[in-house]
Amino acid sequence: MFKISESEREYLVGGILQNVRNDGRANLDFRSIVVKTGVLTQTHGSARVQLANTDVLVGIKLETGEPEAQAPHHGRIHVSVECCPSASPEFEGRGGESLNNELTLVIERIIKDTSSFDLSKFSIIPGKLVWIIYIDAMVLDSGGNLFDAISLGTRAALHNTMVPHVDVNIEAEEFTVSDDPESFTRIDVSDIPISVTFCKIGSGYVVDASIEEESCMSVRTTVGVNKKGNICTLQKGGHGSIDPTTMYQMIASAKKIGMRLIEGLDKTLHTESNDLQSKKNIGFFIDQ
Amino acid sequence: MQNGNQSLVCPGERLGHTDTFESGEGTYILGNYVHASVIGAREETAGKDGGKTLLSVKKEKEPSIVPDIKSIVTARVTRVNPRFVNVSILCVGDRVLREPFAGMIRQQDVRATEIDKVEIYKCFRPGDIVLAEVISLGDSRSYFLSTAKNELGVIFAKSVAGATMVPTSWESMMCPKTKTKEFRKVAKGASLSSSINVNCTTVTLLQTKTDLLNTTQCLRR
Amino acid sequence: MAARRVEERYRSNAPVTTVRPLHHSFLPGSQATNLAKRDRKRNEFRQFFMKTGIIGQASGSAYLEMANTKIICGIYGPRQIPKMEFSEKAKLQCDFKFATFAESRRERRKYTADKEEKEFSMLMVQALESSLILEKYPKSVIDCYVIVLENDGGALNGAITCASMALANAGIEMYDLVAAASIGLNPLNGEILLDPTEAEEIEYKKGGKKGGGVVTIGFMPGMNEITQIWQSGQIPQEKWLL
Amino acid sequence: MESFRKIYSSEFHKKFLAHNVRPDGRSLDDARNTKISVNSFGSSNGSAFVRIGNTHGSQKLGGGGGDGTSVTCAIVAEVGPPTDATPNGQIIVNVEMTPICSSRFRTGKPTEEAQALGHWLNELVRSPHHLSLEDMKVKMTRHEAVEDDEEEDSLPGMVWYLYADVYCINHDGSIGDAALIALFSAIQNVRLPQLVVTKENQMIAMPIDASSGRINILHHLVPTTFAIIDEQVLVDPSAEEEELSSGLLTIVTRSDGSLVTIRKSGGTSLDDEKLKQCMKTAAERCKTVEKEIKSQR
Repeated sequence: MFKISESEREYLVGGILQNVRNDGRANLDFRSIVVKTGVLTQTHGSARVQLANTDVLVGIKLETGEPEAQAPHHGRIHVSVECCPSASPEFEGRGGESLNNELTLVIERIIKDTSSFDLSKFSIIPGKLVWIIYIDAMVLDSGGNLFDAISLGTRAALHNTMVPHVDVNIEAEEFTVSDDPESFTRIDVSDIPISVTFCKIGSGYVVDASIEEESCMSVRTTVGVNKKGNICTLQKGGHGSIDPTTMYQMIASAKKIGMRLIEGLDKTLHTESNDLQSKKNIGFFIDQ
Repeated sequence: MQNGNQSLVCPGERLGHTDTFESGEGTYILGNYVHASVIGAREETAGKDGGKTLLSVKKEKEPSIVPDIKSIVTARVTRVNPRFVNVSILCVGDRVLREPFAGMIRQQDVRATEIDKVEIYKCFRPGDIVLAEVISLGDSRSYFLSTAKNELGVIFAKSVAGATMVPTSWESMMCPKTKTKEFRKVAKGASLSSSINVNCTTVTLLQTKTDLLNTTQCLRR
Repeated sequence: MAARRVEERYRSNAPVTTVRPLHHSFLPGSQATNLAKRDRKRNEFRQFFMKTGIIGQASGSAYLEMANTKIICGIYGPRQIPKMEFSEKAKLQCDFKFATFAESRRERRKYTADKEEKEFSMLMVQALESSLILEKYPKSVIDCYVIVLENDGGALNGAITCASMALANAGIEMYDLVAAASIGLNPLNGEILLDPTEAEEIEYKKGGKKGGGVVTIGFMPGMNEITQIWQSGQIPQEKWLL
Repeated sequence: MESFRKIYSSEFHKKFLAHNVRPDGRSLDDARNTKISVNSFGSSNGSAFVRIGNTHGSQKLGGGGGDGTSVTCAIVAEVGPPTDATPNGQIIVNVEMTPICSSRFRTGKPTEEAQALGHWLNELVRSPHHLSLEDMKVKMTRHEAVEDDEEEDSLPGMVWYLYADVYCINHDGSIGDAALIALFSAIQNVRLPQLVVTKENQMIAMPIDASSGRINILHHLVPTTFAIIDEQVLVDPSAEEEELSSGLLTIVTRSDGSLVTIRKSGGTSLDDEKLKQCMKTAAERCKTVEKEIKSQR
């Protein structure tokens, strides 16, 4: 568990009241975000997000399989988030397990919402065969605010995903997945939300908390926001409580910040995918 | 309930201003008000020398309790070794714990005098029932207990022959069957209190029994 | 996979793989009728029934029934922390479990906790912890066990309310009771409805043009503080400014 | 008083037993009341809730422990192909003694007690002498009747597998009695729906109506548990009494008065006279409980 001293804590809390944080940011400022797509060659889509020390890698893998009985016309999604035990001692053992579980379910809830992600487009033979989308996120290093980093990474990786073309012979119920790298379709990610996480520290709250700030927060609120500014998921963490007025304020600021983030992300992704067309290989370890 | 609905309060309920009231058992202070922290009947006790009135909430049923420093506990000895005995705490004061807590009486806490000459085997045996005081919350495993007072120590023990022993001095007990003496750190007045306890209980039991038989008969009719 | 194997090893199993037939609301064409059948006003709770002290073996217990949702909760403790470091205050542990037969619209739940149940356990700890005066019980743990015997919507909020009642019934000192409720946003007409049923929850979470989703809020009425908030599905921000 | 009960529990009980009375006011051959309510859970195909003891404000001394045993059993029907061993399907019983019912249990794998009880129930329920599963064929039809007549035959012959899960809510002794009563009450109320198969091969259960199938119970089984404490035999023991006892004896009798099985644990012996007495008590209890079960149809 990351721990800071009492005086450091007072310094942080005092600063937040004055709207100045220890790294010079205002309470509602994000750290600079580095997003790279197409970093893993063996996946159908991938992205790496860096938020100061936080480093998250998201890979998307596609497989064909049977649909769920309850939804025969829809593709399936599997989300799994794993925090590298080497990144932080708190990721080890049972503590890590519950954090992984929490992160997984937040991302799953964001993605599985039908209005953000249309799974009916992932049906190959209705009732028989669909795409199964595996979203695997790996936290390589933790510098606070994992939720937002992973949600940004997921959106970027899905944007980067290339769904191979499938030839179907309905009569014979046979199909072939095309192995031509040029024959693929992209996934529409415009409605996929991202999350904005607030931490209540003392009586104020901040966005994109660093690991020092997270260690003295009482409540963490993760708010999912989509392009239209709709609130797509809400999750409280931490062991404190929060008064309703602050809650509403958080939701209102989440909408503003989230929409700005999505705009920025989309712009970056757009230029990245244009770049991708020209230079094909971007190695994993090349340049920061 | 018997005090009527008027005085029944729920946790979080605001009971009075701190200017006029003081917080007692089952209450806490938040801001300038005394609030209830348990379900129960509101009780006011007039303060001494015209001080603030003490507000407390009397719980409806046996409250949950954990051993605290200075509380007198009843415990059963589970394991004995030369440096300490392990016990499991069964009661705190006169309240029964639903599940036992682990406690430990160390060699230096057995009696008040000649601490370094204490021989644990001459003080406790597994199975003994001990009256002890909590001296600290102890380590991660057990509470630290002490029997270094006259009225603390073994209150109930069975001899090798299996009979309940009677105290003969503060450091020995005798088996009524075989008349052999065994060493124990005996609590003063143990004989008295436990026999009275048993006698009282028997009387109550017999009374309740007749009551019960009457009721059952009534029910059958 | 490991969980699956444990399930099989310690329990009796059928000799073949079996399937549970789907609920009749999955019959093509019957989906739309799911939502229409609401027989109460939109700000009206279902009839509920509460009772405390039903489990004699536990220190505290409560039973909550909201129409067809039936939840039972037992509190054990404060009891000794098994093999753990010294702590100045009590630790609250919650264990949320659906009975295998609790839901009619999905396959049977497993005997061991799945991801969702683990998450609900964690959400319950977060919702209840700030309401308890944990400093009063050093070195101990308070165990809170919840079984949802039947889920017809509102399992999480019911579990939180039920557990808070059971904690009060156990005589554990607390700052305030926690009451939890859920609301749903109807994707078809954008209406906000109180206390949705399971069928409504499923439909709302599917969403539509006007959003759609379910929000659960845990609240301490005396302190005016939110202890838990949890949303699934999409809700426009304007709807939040009630 | 309560501390006395806790610390010297065997002495405490002996003082009562010497007068042929138990701490809760019952005499030695007095069983607690059994109350059954059925079909409480609409999400299952059949269910029952059984409470032994404390069905009316019973007299309690000292307040410690006992409050009556409660158990719930619900059955979910699933469909699968028949096998040689199970041509008519099967009932699969599992007993869940979760930590909610007693401080003795912790989360994790089921205790041996739960597994043993589950095994015992499975044996009883699968015996062909008590239940008949022969009418339990799955009735299936096609949704939106397909024109092709050959399609009609492609519906495979399936049988029902009934998962009966017994959840122990409060463990206050004689849990086996409560579990078996709950299991039979639940089986008695199982309704098996008609199935419809859609174009995508989804199997859909239709709402329950008059044509829904039932399970044919040939004989109701009623168990009675006895605890042996020293020389005395106590019928329907509470959890506290079970803990003090040197052995437990469960007698299962059938509605026609015949003996089904006897299960005895613990090393102490029991003489003929006492065993006969127990069997008589069990037969008497069988009649009252069976009436209660049948009234819940």
